[in-house]
Amino acid sequence: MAVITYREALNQALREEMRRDPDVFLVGEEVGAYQGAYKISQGLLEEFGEWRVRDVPIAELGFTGLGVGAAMVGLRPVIEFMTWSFALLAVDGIVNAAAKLRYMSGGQFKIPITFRGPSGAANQLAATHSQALDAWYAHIPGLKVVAPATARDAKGLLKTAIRDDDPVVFLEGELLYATKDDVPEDESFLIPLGASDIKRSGNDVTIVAHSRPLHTALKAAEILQEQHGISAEVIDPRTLRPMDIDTILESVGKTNRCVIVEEGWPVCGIGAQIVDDIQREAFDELDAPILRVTGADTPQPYARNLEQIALPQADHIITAARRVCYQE
Amino acid sequence: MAVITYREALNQALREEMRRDPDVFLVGEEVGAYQGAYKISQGLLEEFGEWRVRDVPIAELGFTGLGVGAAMVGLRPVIEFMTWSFALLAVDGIVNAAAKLRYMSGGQFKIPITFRGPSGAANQLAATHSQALDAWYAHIPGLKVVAPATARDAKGLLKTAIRDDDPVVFLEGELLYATKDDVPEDESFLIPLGASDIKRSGNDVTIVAHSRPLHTALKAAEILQEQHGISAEVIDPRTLRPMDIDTILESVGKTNRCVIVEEGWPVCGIGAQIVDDIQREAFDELDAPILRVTGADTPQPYARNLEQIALPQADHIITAARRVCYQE
Amino acid sequence: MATRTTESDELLGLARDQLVEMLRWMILGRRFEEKTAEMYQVGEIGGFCHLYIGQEAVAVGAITALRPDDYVITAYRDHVHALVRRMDPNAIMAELLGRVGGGSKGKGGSMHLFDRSNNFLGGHAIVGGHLPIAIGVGYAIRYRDSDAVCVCFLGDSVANIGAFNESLNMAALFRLPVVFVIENNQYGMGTAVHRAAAIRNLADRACAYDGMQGWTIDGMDVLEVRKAVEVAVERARTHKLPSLIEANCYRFVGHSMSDPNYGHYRTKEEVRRYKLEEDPIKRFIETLKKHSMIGEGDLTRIEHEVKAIVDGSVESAKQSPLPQPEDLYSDIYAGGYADVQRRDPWR
Amino acid sequence: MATRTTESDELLGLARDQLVEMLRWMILGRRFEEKTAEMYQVGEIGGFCHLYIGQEAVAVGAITALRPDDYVITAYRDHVHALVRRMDPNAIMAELLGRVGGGSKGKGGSMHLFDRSNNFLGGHAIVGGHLPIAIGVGYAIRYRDSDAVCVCFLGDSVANIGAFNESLNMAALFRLPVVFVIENNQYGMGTAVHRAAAIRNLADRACAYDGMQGWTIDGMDVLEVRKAVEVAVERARTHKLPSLIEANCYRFVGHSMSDPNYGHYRTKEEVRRYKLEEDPIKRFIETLKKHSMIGEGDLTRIEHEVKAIVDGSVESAKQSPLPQPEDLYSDIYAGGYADVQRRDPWR
Ligand SMILES: Cc1ncc(C[n+]2csc(CCOP(=O)(O)OP(=O)(O)O)c2C)c(N)n1
Ligand SMILES: Cc1ncc(C[n+]2csc(CCOP(=O)(O)OP(=O)(O)O)c2C)c(N)n1
Ligand SMILES: [Mg+2]
Ligand SMILES: [Mg+2]
Repeated sequence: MAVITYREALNQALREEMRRDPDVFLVGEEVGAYQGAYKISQGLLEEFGEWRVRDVPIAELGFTGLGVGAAMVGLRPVIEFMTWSFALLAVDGIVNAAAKLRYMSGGQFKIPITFRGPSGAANQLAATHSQALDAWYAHIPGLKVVAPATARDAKGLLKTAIRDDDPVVFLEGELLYATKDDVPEDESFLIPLGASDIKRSGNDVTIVAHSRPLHTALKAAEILQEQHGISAEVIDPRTLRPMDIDTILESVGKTNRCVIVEEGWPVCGIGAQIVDDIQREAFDELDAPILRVTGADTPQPYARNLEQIALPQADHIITAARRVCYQE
Repeated sequence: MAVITYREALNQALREEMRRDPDVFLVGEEVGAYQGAYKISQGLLEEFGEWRVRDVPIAELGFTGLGVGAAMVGLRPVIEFMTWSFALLAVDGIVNAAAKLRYMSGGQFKIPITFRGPSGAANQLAATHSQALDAWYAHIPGLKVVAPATARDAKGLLKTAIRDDDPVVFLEGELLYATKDDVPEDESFLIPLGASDIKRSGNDVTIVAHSRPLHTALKAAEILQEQHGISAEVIDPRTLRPMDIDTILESVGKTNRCVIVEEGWPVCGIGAQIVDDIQREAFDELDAPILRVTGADTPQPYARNLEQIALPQADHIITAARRVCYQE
Repeated sequence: MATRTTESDELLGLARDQLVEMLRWMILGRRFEEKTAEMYQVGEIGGFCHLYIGQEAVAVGAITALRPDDYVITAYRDHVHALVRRMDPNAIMAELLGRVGGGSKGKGGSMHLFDRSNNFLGGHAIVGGHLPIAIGVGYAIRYRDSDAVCVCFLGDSVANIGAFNESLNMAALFRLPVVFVIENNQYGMGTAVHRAAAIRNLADRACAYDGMQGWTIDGMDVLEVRKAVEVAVERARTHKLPSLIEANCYRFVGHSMSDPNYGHYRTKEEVRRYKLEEDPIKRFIETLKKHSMIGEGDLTRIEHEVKAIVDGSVESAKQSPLPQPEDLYSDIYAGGYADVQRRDPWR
Repeated sequence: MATRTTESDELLGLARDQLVEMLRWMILGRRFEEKTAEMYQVGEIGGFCHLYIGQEAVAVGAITALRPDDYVITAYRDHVHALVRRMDPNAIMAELLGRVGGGSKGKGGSMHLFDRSNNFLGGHAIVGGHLPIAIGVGYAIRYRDSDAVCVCFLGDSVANIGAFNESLNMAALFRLPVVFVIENNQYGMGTAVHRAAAIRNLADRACAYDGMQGWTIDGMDVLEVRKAVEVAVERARTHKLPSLIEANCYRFVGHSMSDPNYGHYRTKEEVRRYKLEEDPIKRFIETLKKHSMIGEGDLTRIEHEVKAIVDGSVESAKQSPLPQPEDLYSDIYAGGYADVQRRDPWR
């Protein structure tokens, strides 16, 4: 174990998988000579050369398809989007090609590709550059969707994603890159897709949160405990598709209350699906409506003060948790 | 009133609005000389000329932006996608430009644009051509989303959408074009956005369905009444964003049970949001979990028999309705 | 045609066998499509179904110039490309009929044919969507230091879409062994080429990419196609340089089975004239006869053989069972899809 | 620079006032950006902030060639375009500081400046995203039979993206009065132009569109830019023909405030040389002096005026209040957004 950043964890995951499997290669804007816009690919060009660490023109649709084509003939591309907002130009390649080719070919072609890059808001990047479209990708059969919140999870999940034979949408937190965590150095360290992680145990309310809001939820949980006597269990689904709903159900079976947090927009968000799953499978367990804390239902504003309130805050979560506990 | 097809209703709406307002114009592949891939624009080129009925190259991103630019300087474009599946190439223009420009400019620019075209599965068009991405667009603040199920609603809502000062995503049912209905000939006939319509009254269970599945739901409701003694109220939200949830809540307040039907995929679908809204606002009214009947969670298969079972069927709805009524 | 520049009086040094083989592919393609139309009309085939009748010289001229380890990728008008690339005709017909014996087990349909064993990479239904995929294949070829090439067929309308620029630029930039073959059949659906593309010859768009060479050829002349593709393939195989070939051709039928043969966008007379004067099969037969490479007997034999294959494919396809309901959920994920029943108990 | 073809010894027949005005815009642009950098460094400005230092000749040469009823649209490196298009400097600075006095009430930020009253259409942060919008503006101009034009600035990297092909093709096809000005500052972020574009001169991509004319000019020479844009504007205004001008220039600073001035992708020496030899402001001053159009007194006066404007903008911006929480939900929909509180009671 070593304490490293989320950024370093991703770099390690890439390096280890590229060393292990000569078919793994990285494609993206500025991933090579520039060492990555966010330095995730630091040092990789030097170690693996330009065919395995490929700088491409700004052509998201084109290099997404480049990856899909290479995957069709047996390689394992990792496609870096400088941010997921730019992947809006490439959704045809992700949704109509990558996600469907196995099915449309009756299983002849597997598409072992990983699409990754920073997602969500960063510091005042405003509307075009700040969006967490987790729910969009989770909506699509044929894709798997992963969104780690810690360095440890980032490493273990990225390695698994790269080895996975299906297209994986890997959503990194732009504001998590510098966060630190204990991460196994062992190269065989993997975290399976589709496994939730209980990040904090508790009895009174279940809080579900992934990516950066997980940390906000953990902070809220502490305050809930200290100031309001509410013991919150915090669960990180980590994989949004397929989602390990069982761990959440089990927790709700114990707490009978649930708050779901996400950075994305509310309407048809990740939380909406979790609500649906819980009420369907644990209707009688619920002692209160499930409440959701989401990103504000608005394009992301630039101004710092507005941006802050547009994102899920610990306060919001505390209010919601107290409400489901009928403290308010 | 005259009985006309959904196709004719859309054609009337376009024609009336183009006559009424010289700033309204239509852009799309084959909308002019060819009279529309689905003949929605029949006769319009002849009446309005090529600047107002513009055939464009196959360049979805480009002509979407063309519409946005024209809207920025005061025109009212209607953009036809040959099908909404092709709009995957244009989501950047819809989501990052159309939906956000008002906000990013602090209200300086309004974007009165209507994006329309057939959505959902038709007859065996298979995976790339059959998808109902209603939930994707409903997810986006800045967009309005409309999905009429009848000729009457199609006309009244398209006219309102064209007059609306915000970008509207208008999802037509490819398999509804030939369906008929009584439609007002009055040119002032409008249906407001954001108003649900109770298509059938009932007391035992609320069924929410939009677009083509509405008709499946109505059929199911009849069978439920006749064969199972269950009186179903069928509500068509018609507008998916903003959604008139009050009408649904009122109904659920009466029936205490709800089934939601949609053609799109289940995960983070329209129904998931409705579930969230109902359980949050009417938690104590519910006597059973809300159940959802959706398109199968798979790329759309080509084979006719598979395609059929992949779409919501009356059987599915009946089973779900009986289950929430504890008949099964 | 306006673009017919050279009369192909030379046979490119091909042996008689090879020439007859090419003719056989063209006739097989023609008859297969005619049968497909029939099957569509009786409702055995559904969905969008785009026939290749009239364009056979392009696929045949190009694909016969390739090695088995080369790759072929195309759009939705793909039946004949698949055939010539040696996909089993029975598997194609079964796919069209939505049967488990289909190449995609009936899940792909007409627009989404694939044959992995013959490096036939589809069958792509989004206009321009397969160009980025083609350069990915070219990338993989170079990644592996192979000397294979990838031939990517595209419709004329694709020259106007975004992916065209992104793909051709990267192909030239990374020196990828990709041959882009525009099948300029004069129309994108109901739109004449020049109502969509602001350029006289589409191949001239190669000018925008250093290293890319473009040329416009008579795509109704199978030997001219073959010759051009051989040159382009050599550029790709040896020099790792991409090419853009525009093969001018014509479809004798409607855009798809649901479109009329002519209408607002082209006259009956125009179609008639092309069929009469430009039919690539007729033209090739004439050339072959002129060089005494075939006689009537050969033609009868070919038609006979081809009919057996085509009829056999229908026969075989009809024997193939329909997919089972549980097939709906297979082939989505590598490890299967365990979770689905939970959210979807109705099916 | 390699592309400096003609020494602009002619002043294009411009009056002294006009020339001094152009210089004034350039200096205002430079000083405004320097102040912006300062404000960023002290944390008053956030987000991505792309400075225009070194490229002033392009915006000034092009925009001063326009009429007030023409339109201007550009990418995220937009402060100086906005300024020259007469957007209020106070409104720009307030926007950068995220204040309600900003052009977008603090909601847009550096990358999303807009000024409707001056036909300044933004400020677009998705690479290539504004090209389709520009042709829509051109379309509207022709729709209304106006003789306005739309000038669309774009970065060098945009020549490789899909929207470029779609937009230029439609501009040529529909004969839209749009002038595309590539600001080729030699790098797209950390990527030298020729590592991304498979073509020597980007303007040569005009060859792919009949009716489009392309030329490459010295974008560090404000008069050469002005001359070229005047020609292109005339083509657009009178003949409804689009143009593609590539203005070779150089940014003296990092790609954005979070990037270093030099690094893996360019040397300190290179930056130094450009600053020393190619500074467009220095070069313009030299030309003006050579023609005795200005003296040191004028320069002092301009610097003085400009400083007042720049300092004033900061002063004014700081007076402007922060947006209120309720502003979060305004300007999303025309009729307001009534429903939101229901799903979002926390804010
Ligand atoms: C992105 C996209 N837009 C629209 C369509 C609908 N469509 C299918 S084929 C076609 C015409 C294509 O013409 P062309 O490229 O010339 O090929 P051809 O059909 O003539 O072989 C259109 C508009 C599509 N499949 N994909
Ligand atoms: C579609 C898209 N991809 C990536 C980015 C991130 N990005 C912003 S600016 C930039 C470089 C653009 O370079 P260029 O077009 O030359 O303009 P310059 O910054 O030099 O003015 C990149 C990669 C983006 N904004 N949009
Ligand atoms: Mg064509
Ligand atoms: Mg640049």
